[in-house]
Order: sequence, then C-alpha cells, then structure tokens
Amino acid sequence: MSEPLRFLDAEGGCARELPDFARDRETLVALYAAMVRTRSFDAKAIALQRTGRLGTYASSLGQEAISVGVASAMQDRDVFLPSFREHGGQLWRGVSMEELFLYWGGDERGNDFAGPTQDFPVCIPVASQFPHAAGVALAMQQKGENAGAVAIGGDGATSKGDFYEALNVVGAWGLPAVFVISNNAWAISVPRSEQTHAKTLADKAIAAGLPGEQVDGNDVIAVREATGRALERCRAGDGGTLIECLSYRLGDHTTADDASRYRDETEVSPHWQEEPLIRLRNHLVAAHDWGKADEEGLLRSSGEAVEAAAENYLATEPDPARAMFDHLYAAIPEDLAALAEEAGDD
Amino acid sequence: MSEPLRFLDAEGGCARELPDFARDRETLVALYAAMVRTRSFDAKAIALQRTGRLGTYASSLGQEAISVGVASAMQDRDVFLPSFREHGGQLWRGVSMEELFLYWGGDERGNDFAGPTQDFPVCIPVASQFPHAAGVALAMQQKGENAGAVAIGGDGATSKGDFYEALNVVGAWGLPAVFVISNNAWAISVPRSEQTHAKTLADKAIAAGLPGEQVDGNDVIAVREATGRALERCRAGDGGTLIECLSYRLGDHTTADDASRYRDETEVSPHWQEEPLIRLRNHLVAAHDWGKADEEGLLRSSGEAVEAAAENYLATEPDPARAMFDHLYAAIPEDLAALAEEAGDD
Amino acid sequence: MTELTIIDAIRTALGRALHDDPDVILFGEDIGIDGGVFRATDGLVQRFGAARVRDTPLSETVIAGMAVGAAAHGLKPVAEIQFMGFIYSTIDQLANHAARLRNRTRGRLTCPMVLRAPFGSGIKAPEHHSESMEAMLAHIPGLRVVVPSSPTRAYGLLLAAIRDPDPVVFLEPKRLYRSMSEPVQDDGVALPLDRAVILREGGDVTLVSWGAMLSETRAAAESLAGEGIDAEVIDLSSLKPIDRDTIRASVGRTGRCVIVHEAPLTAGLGAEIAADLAEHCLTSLVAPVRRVTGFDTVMPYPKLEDHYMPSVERVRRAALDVMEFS
Amino acid sequence: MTELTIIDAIRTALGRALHDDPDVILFGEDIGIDGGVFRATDGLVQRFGAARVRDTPLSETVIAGMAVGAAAHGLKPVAEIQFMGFIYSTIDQLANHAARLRNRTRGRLTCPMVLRAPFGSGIKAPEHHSESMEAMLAHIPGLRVVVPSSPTRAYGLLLAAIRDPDPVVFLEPKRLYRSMSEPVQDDGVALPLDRAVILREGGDVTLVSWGAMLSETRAAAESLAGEGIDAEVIDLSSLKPIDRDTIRASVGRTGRCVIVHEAPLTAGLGAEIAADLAEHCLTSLVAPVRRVTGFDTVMPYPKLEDHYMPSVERVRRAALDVMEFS
Ligand SMILES: Cc1ncc(C[n+]2csc(CCOP(=O)(O)OP(=O)(O)O)c2C)c(N)n1
Ligand SMILES: Cc1ncc(C[n+]2csc(CCOP(=O)(O)OP(=O)(O)O)c2C)c(N)n1
Ligand SMILES: [Mg+2]
Ligand SMILES: [Mg+2]
Repeated sequence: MSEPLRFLDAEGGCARELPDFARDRETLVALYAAMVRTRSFDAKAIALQRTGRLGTYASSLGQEAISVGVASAMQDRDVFLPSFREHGGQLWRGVSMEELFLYWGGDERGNDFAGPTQDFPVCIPVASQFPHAAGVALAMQQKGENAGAVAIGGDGATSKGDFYEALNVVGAWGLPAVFVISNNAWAISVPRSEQTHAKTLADKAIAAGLPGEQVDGNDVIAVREATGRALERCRAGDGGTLIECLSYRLGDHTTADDASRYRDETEVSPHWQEEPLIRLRNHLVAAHDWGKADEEGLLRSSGEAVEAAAENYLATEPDPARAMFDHLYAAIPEDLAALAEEAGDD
Repeated sequence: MSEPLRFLDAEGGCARELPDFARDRETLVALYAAMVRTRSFDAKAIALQRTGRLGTYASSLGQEAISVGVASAMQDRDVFLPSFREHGGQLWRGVSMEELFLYWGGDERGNDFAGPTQDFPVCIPVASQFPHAAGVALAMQQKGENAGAVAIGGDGATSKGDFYEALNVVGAWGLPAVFVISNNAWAISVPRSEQTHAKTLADKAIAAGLPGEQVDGNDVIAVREATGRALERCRAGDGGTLIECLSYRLGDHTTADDASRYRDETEVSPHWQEEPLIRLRNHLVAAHDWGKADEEGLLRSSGEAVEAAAENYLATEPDPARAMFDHLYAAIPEDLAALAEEAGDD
Repeated sequence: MTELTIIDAIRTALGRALHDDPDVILFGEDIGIDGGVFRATDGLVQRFGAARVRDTPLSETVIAGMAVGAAAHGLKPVAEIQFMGFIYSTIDQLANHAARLRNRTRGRLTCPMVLRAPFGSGIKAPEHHSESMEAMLAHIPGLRVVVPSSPTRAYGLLLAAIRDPDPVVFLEPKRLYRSMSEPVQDDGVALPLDRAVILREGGDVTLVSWGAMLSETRAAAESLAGEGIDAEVIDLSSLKPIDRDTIRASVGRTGRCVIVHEAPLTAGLGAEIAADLAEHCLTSLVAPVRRVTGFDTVMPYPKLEDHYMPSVERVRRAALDVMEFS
Repeated sequence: MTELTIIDAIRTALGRALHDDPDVILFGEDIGIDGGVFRATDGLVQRFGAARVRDTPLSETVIAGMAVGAAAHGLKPVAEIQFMGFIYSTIDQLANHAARLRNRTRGRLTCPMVLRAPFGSGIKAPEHHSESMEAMLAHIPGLRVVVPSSPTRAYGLLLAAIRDPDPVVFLEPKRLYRSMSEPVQDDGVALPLDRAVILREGGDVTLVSWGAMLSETRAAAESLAGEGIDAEVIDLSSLKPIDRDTIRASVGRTGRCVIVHEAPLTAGLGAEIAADLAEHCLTSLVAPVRRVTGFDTVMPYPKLEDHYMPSVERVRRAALDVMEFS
C-alpha cells in the first residue's frame, strides 16, 4: 500500500516536488482565499443557525481543502455533484454565498443558482448522488462532451449500495466520472473503522476495476493534482477514478449533533495540527512572501463578503406558498390546480 | 493473481494433492451421485415444463458441482440460502425432489420442506438473499451457534447494492457468513465481462476487507474444500469469506430464455469438455474402480427417484384458494377475514 | 397500416423516438442483443447501435439513478426494469430525486426520463414477476404514472411519455403484450398523457379500470349488457395525475361505480378514485362504490394466481350488486 | 409512575424488551453510543452492551435485509431507520421478503422484526427529513404498520410490535417526541395492535387521523365544540391492518367524516378510509367525506413547511363544510 499523495506536510513543508500549478503564487493564493472564505461562511452559517435564522447546517471545518481542491481542478463544462459538506467547492464553482444561505435556510431557490447551471444541488440522501454522476457521465460520453462528472461523498457513503452500483457501472462502461470520498473519519457517530473492514476506501475501487487512490485531504495541492489527473483520464476516454481524501471532521456532524457524546476532545485536538489552512499559509509565507497585510486583507474581505451575503439572505422575501405547486411539473396538472388555489390563500 | 483452486482437471487428472475427504471413495461417490441426481432432476423439470406441467424453470446444467460442493461442506446446523439455481445443494441438504417440483410448479408448499427446516427457500430477487445471510450470521454470532450462513448468488448478483452492503457488514462485524458466487459467465444475456470491470469477482471481497478466493467451480472437490475452510473460519470466529466459483451455464437461462439469441454455439461447446460430472467420473474410474455397473445403477436409481417424485408432484391436490390468507399473518386480521370468505367460494 | 400487438407498438414507439431524437437513449437489463425478456427492444441495438441501446449491469438502483443524472444533463433516457417486482430498489431514486429535481431547483434542472416496466399477473410467471404496485408510485408527487391498454394507446402514450419534460413511469400490462393486435400507424403522433378514456359508453354504472384488467372489465360490461345493464367503461390510463373530471362526470350520469384493479385492496389506487367520489360525487351516488381487486394478500405463486385475480364474474357480480342496491 | 415523553416511552419500551427477551437485538445508524439522533436508544448500549445495541454501517438496505435474516433465524431485531425519507431503500426487503416469508414458506419461516422510523414534518428539518409515506407501506400485504400518538400508546404499542410474530413497521411521529408527557408505567403490558382508538367521543362528525396530526385534529375538535359541534376523534393507530369496524361504527353514528393526514393527498391512506366509507357506509353518509392532507406536492423545504402542513384551521373548515352540507 503506497502512501497517500501529499505535497505539503502539516507544517507547510514540501513533502515532494510540487506540480506546476502549485508553483504559481496567484493560484495558491486563490486556493488559500477560497478555503478562508469557506471557513468564514461556515462560521457565519453556524452563528445564524444558533440564533434561529438558518436551518440545520453541516459545517466543513477542517475539510475545506477537499472540495476546494476538487473544484479548482475542474473546468466549467465539468459537472459537480456535491453531498452536503462541499460549500467550498460550490463557492469555487460560482454558487453565491447568498444562494447557499438560502438553501441552508430552507428555501429551494437556493438551488436555483445563477452560477454553474449544470451543477447539481446539495444531495442529502447519502450516496444517492453517485448514480446521478454516472448518469451525467453517460450523457457526457454520449454527447462527446470531453468533460467529467465529479461527485463527492463521505466515508459513510461508501457503505451504501448505490455508491457501489454506480462505481461498478462507471467501470463497466468506462464512464468519465470521478468519485471523491471525503473521508473525515466519522459518519455522525460511527468511526471509519466500524464503517467497513476494507483496508482503505480507495481499495473499494478494485471491486469495480477502477483506479483508486488515497490523497492527503488536508493538502489542497494534492487534492487538486489527483482530481486533475483523474479528469484528464476522463477527457482521454480512459474512464473513471475513485479518490479517497483523508481528512478529519473538526466540528460536530451538523448543528443538530453533539460530538462530545461519542468522541473525546483528546481524539480531536491533534487533528487541529493537520488542518488544511495552516499548512498552505505557512507555505505561502515561506515561499511566496505572504505577509500580515495579505492575511488581514483576505480575512477582512472574506468577512465582508459573508456579512453582505447574510444580510441579503435575511432580507429575502419568502417564496409564496403556491411555489410548492409551480415547479412540481412543467405545467400544473388539472387535478392540482384546485389545491394550488387552496394553498394560495392559506 | 493466483490460479483458481483446482484439484481435478477437466479430464479428471489430479492437478494437486487431494484433500483428505477426497481420498475417500464413499465421499466421492456421494458427491458424484448428488450431481447425477441433480442432472436427472433438471432434465425432468425441463421436460415437465415443456409439456405445460411445471412453471418457468432455471436449469443448473453444468453447474452441479457448485451447489453440491458447497452443501456437502456444510453441517446440519449451518444455514443454506440459495438463489434459484442450486437444486443440487437443496437436495443434498435434504429438500425432497417432490418439494422442489412443487415449488417450481408454482405452489408455496414446496418451500415448506420437511428437510433442513432452518434453510431458506429459493430467492428470486437477485442478490437479496445476501442481506438475509448476514442476518442469519448475526443471529448465529449472537447465540453462539458455532455455525455459518452460506448464501449463493450468480455473477450478475455481484453488481447489486445489496450484495455489496451485505458483504460490507459481514466484514465490519466479523459475521460467520460465506458468500458463494456461482459465476456461470452469463447473467441472462449479459456476459461476465460486461457485468463489471473488476478483474475477478473474488476481488470484490477487498471492498469489504474480507478474504476472497477463486475456485474451479466445475471441480466439486475444490468447491467443497474452499467452502469447508471458509466455514471453519466462521466457526473459529474469524468472520466471512467470498468464494467465486468459475463455471459455465451450458443451458438457457431458464425455460423462458433462448440463449441462441445472444451467444454462439461455438462459444458453448468447448465448455462441455469442462463440465463437472465427466471429470469426477473419470477420476472415480481411474482411482476408485468405478465401473459400468456402478454408473448404470446410479443412473437407474436417479431416474427412478425423479420419476417417482414427479408422479407424486403431479398427483398433489392444489392448495385451497384461501391458503392465500391463512399464512399471511400468524392470525388473520379482522379486515381480511371477510375477503377470505369471498376467496373461499371463488 | 400494420397490425401491431402491444409489444410491437412499444418497440415501434421506441424505434421512432430513437430515430427522431438523438438524445433518446435506452438502457436496462438484457435489452440489447437479447431484445429484452419480452422483446420490447428486439432489433433496436442492431438499428441504433450499442451506445444508444445499452445492457446495464444487474443494478436496478443505478438504472434509475443514472436515468436521473442523464436526464438532468440533457439526454432522454428510457430505462427498463425487467419486472415490476424488482422496481422497489428504484423508489429511492424516483421519490427522492426524479420526482423532485425540478421542484428542488425551481426548474433549473429537470428530469425528462421514462422508466418502463411490465406489470401484472396472468402469465403464470414465478414469484415477484406478477406484481401490480402502481399505487405506491402514484403516491409520489412530481411523478407521472401511465398505463396503456391497447396497441394504439401504447404507441401514442409511450411517445408522449418520452417527450414529456418530467419523469414518467410507464407500466406495461404484460398479460396483454401479445393478446390483441390492431392497425397502428407509426406516424409519430403522441396521445395526451393526462386523460382518462371512455372505452364504452353506458348510463347505468361506471366501471373504472386500467391495464390488463380492462379485459375482464369490458367482458363484464358485455355480459351485463346481456342482462339489460348498460355499463360505461373508463380506462384510467393516467394513474398520476388522475383525470378526475372524466370519472366524476361519468358517475354524475350513472350514479354508480365499480373500480377494478389487480393490486391488493388496501391503499390500492382504487381507493383514491372511490375517495374522490365520496368527496365530490356523494349526491350523485345512488349505490356504494365497490372495488373489485386482487385479494388483500401477497400475490400467490402461479397455482393460485387465477383465484387471486379479479374475474369477469367478480366484476359482474359487483356491478349487479350496485345495480340492485336501494 | 414517571412522566414520560414519547421518546422516553420508546426508550423505556426498548429497554424493557431488551431486558425481558435475550433474543431482542437493536441495530441501526448511530443508535449506540450516540443514542440515536433523537436519543431513542440513549443509554441502552451502556446497559445491554455493544453486541445487542449495534451501530450499523450506513446501509439501509442491509439494515432491513439483515433484520429479515436475523428474525427468520430466531432473533427479534428492532432496527431503526434514521428518518422516513431514507426508508425507500428498505421497501424491496420489506415487500419482497419480510412481508412474504411466512406465506412463502407456509409458516416454516417467520419474520418477527420491527423497523422503527421517525416520520412527519414540523421540526423544520432539512429535505428528506419530514416525509410521511406511510401509505406505501400500508399497501404491502403481510406487513403491519403502526403509529403511536402519545407516550402511553408509544410504550404499549412498541412492546406489542416487538412481541408480534410478524413484521411491523413502527412509525414515530417525531414532532410529538418531546411535545407532551404523561405518567407511563413500565409494567411490560402491551397494547393491542389492530385497534383504532376513540380519543374523543362526539356525535356530529367523525375526525380520523394518526400520529402528529392528531394534535391539529384534537385542537380543531375543541374549537368546533365552541361552535356547538361535537366531533368524535379517532386515532387510527394501526395503519395496516385497519380497524374498519370502529370507523364505520362511528360514521354510522355521525354520518360525517373528515380524514386528516400529513402525507400527500393522492393515494394517501386517507383514500382507503374514505373508500371504505363509500362502500360500507354510503347510506349513513349525509355529507361528502373530506380529506385534509398535506398538499399533493413534494414536501417543501422548511420555509414553506407550515403552509404544506394541514393546519387546525383547515381541519376546522373542512368539518364546518361537512356540517353545513345539505
Ligand atoms: C441514506 C441516508 N441515510 C441516513 C442519512 C442520515 N445521515 C446524514 S449524514 C450521515 C452520515 C454521513 O457520513 P459520511 O458519509 O461519512 O459523511 P459526513 O457527514 O461525515 O460528511 C447520516 C447517517 C442520510 N442523509 N441518508
Ligand atoms: C433484482 C432482480 N433483477 C432482475 C431479475 C431478473 N433476472 C432473473 S435472473 C437474472 C440474471 C441473473 O444472473 P446471475 O446473477 O449471473 O445468475 P444466473 O442466472 O446466471 O445463475 C435476472 C436479470 C431478478 N430476478 N432480480
Ligand atoms: Mg464522514
Ligand atoms: Mg450468471
């Protein structure tokens, strides 16, 4: 078993020679900024939830490198199919913070993003996005789109039959799909070790005859590099890939969860040393002149962007009740029209 | 990748040193007789179906060694969970031919066998027996039964999510279950190569962290040996195993199928050289004095047993219509009682 | 015009759709070289190639889920489930995704897919090959459920289902696949999806059914005619949404209704129709609304199948009952 | 006697069952050390050990299927599905196996399992966490579907479900989990499974509901009382089989019926009750049978949840409608 792909170690030192893109200051700053922005968004979302102004929320604290790294490797024409913990990736792809707040506030309009119009919205039923990704990849293959479908799911998701069935058809049909496992070591209260007896989650690819690879999920460079290569294989017609990103869920499962019920603080704290922002910041400071002013400027602009988005979100008028009916079918069937009237005045 | 486990080659020569049980004439004759009986049963079942006296039937022609080998390795207290092509195993376990005819004739009473009362009946929804096997194994583990649950499914079954989910929980919980894949190279019209891109079906065990092994499924000795070892692991508390048995479906998928639509006779004929009866007969002749009289006696007694069972089956009075209601619940609920009356006189 | 059976009509409509629209794609188990276990796709892989008529691995969940993804990304998948008894594994994808994608994204992503499945009993098939669980699907908001009853309707409704911008489950009464034929023109003209159809006009009692049970229902109507009772026979056709107006209007005229289906009684779709009448036609009703259904039991193995199935006689008796009611 | 909420009562019944019967085993996602996301199993792993209170991998299909196997081999599994929106993947095992094993083997193998799941809306939970698709399950012959409406009933019905020799889906109205408490004695006494319960007697109109919607239904009844209308409130309790006699008898007295449920209208379980009345109580009915249900739409996200849910006012208005009908 080879070591997980890693370029930056926990302190930001180079574990191996960096890929080309990672020598470019602008690229690295963009990646860092995206992770910082995600963390600000997370913090604000939790604050809004705690004050009753947002619904149940799943924080990505500590896992920012995964979805940012994945999304940054994608092209516009690729399709992103997130689970529910990939805010960073959605933001990178162009979904707005306001749209994300709307979604987590319990408003379907948050999924009607102006942004990447072909991307899928958050997917709640665990692993059910993988069959969709296979379907999107099928459409890409069929239409010769030269693109890839990229789905992310958790370690828990790898226990589900739909994950497996989708992986299998991707292998059987050589579909251009990348399945990314965001292994944050926990599925709510169930640790990875109890989820499956498989040595690694990347190994699950063997069951479908696909290449599977483990990556340090706290190293955004490694995530981006592995995803980029997998997408190249998609474009070259070489089929799908499974990527397991190793990370750790630093927070509760969601705002409805209390992780102290099932895991010790002593387990969590060492992982704060491994988290993805520190190492990239250290690297930027050491290799790219990232200074205090840069850092402060970034924090300020992220904070402002989040606050502005939150304000807009909070000022959004609710959808009218009959919106329930308006988007159920392309045209409202006769037998629903009467009910829609009733809802209208409720 | 190691070679599939094999003791007898296609001609009946010894490919490697035989295990102890396979040096015993009586045991080998019993295995041979069970396979011959199964083939007779198959032939009669098809004849009955062709003349409108049996329902759609799935023949096990060419695959007799798998379920006979598996069942012969089991103890009474183990539980057998067949798919729909394991007549040989069911017969070995003590289900009567008459019961099997009843079942395939479309009568639920065929599943109420006097025989191995804890065994499961035929399972039609592909792969759905694997979760049951996990459940049976859980009960065994819980009750300290020192036994194993043995489920068989086809190559097609390995594409299903329930196969995978069951395999995964067997691995995660160390359950005493043996999953046997009867790889007959086809799932109706879909060849093994299009079913999955996995190198071997045994490899699928890796996804669950279980041992997986390929076996020559036309060598009843190999099947029995591998199953026996897997069951020993069950009894030792070492958890589950996946065994892939390589064989070939010599006949149509079922009596409702016409395999000539999708595969050439030229593909099929070489496999007649590999089938499981010839090689064991050759070995018996060469090593255990099996003579013409033995062979003829066996064929005669098998034929007679099948004919007698068929006669009994054909003479069986149909279940009364209200049997539909009588076994739906332990006691018939009030709101069904009225309907049951109606059915009674229909 | 060629005489087509229902299975021919389905195959013809599939061929037409593949020919007319390059985004149409077919997948399912054994639908390629084998042509489907009922031959609904016979010859299509030869005409349209293995990329557009695909044998899937044996995985119903991913068949449905892949259809959702493909539909959202611009294809028009027409997927097959081999028998309705194996459709349960698709319900998660149907209810949680196919039926919701448009609403969830306020129209940004849509799901123009069709899931075909043969359903119903009467061909002495093994266990799980004879189910009629259409009510489960008809309970899912955002889905359409459609059942044809003749070659003409099979052709026109399947084309409509494929062209519809929303997900449609197309349930094929397999007992009728080859039991009747009629001239069907392959003219690419679709039928309206949301309409019930009056197959026989009559003023005494309304008989509502769908799919294969229309045979028994029509036979009962003929037999009743011999007894001077003039039954109206309605083919529900669209199980979701339901054309409530047509049924209410008919019962408004007749005052009597018998609903016939193969599925078990409790929470079967007949209940919805009877409930609708109890709410909207109470004053017209002069007799109880009767349901003649498969018994409220597990679908038995073939030997008892005929007992389970509503017979012409049971339909006739129910109609006589409501006629005699006073 | 201790004051218990519904969630307490469920936990108490589970503890009692684990204590009394060594064959009882609990499994599901996060039911161990976490005590279940609603804490239904809080403390049980500590009391009974990790072998009897097991966290499963994240696999609903195998949770259901494993329960079937374990039940057939002598255990009494009580499995949990975390939210009803994730129950669809279990339907294949419930319909094709759990509900059939006894019938399929003519009683040789049986399936005494319980599948618990919280259901319903009203807690502003994310998508898929608020569904009420009980009608789908109630359509499956051979299954029992049970819904408690109070701590006392939760305790007694869950014990009954666990002791029942056949598979039971036990749906827990999660909006009520902590909204009420009452003294419940942990005496191990089960309630009868197949009985509807009259919660409030009244002679003017029958209101039928189950689970959480009984709150709105009872509130509507109180409000109606203020207007001089005496409503009878029936807790259906057993959704399959249905205690038809109790409902028929009530409507026989009142002549009027309103059925209230959260699930979508079309093919919801309210239809079965209305249909039963249309067949068996037509002559008693003096007004249309009304159904007040969740709209016939996808359950909306939290912001529109309140609009979707039947309100006290909608129930009251429906009752007034049927009272005013003539
Ligand atoms: C099919 C399904 N079952 C259960 C749930 C409830 N649930 C939400 S998240 C979760 C755990 C997911 O774990 P994992 O896949 O590791 O993702 P993570 O939350 O750690 O990102 C569960 C059980 C669900 N959403 N979907
Ligand atoms: C879930 C499910 N889907 C479809 C079918 C229809 N069907 C019956 S057997 C079969 C092929 C099975 O292939 P395999 O698992 O290789 O077993 P074999 O028939 O070759 O023994 C199919 C598709 C089924 N019985 N169950
Ligand atoms: Mg996780
Ligand atoms: Mg096979």
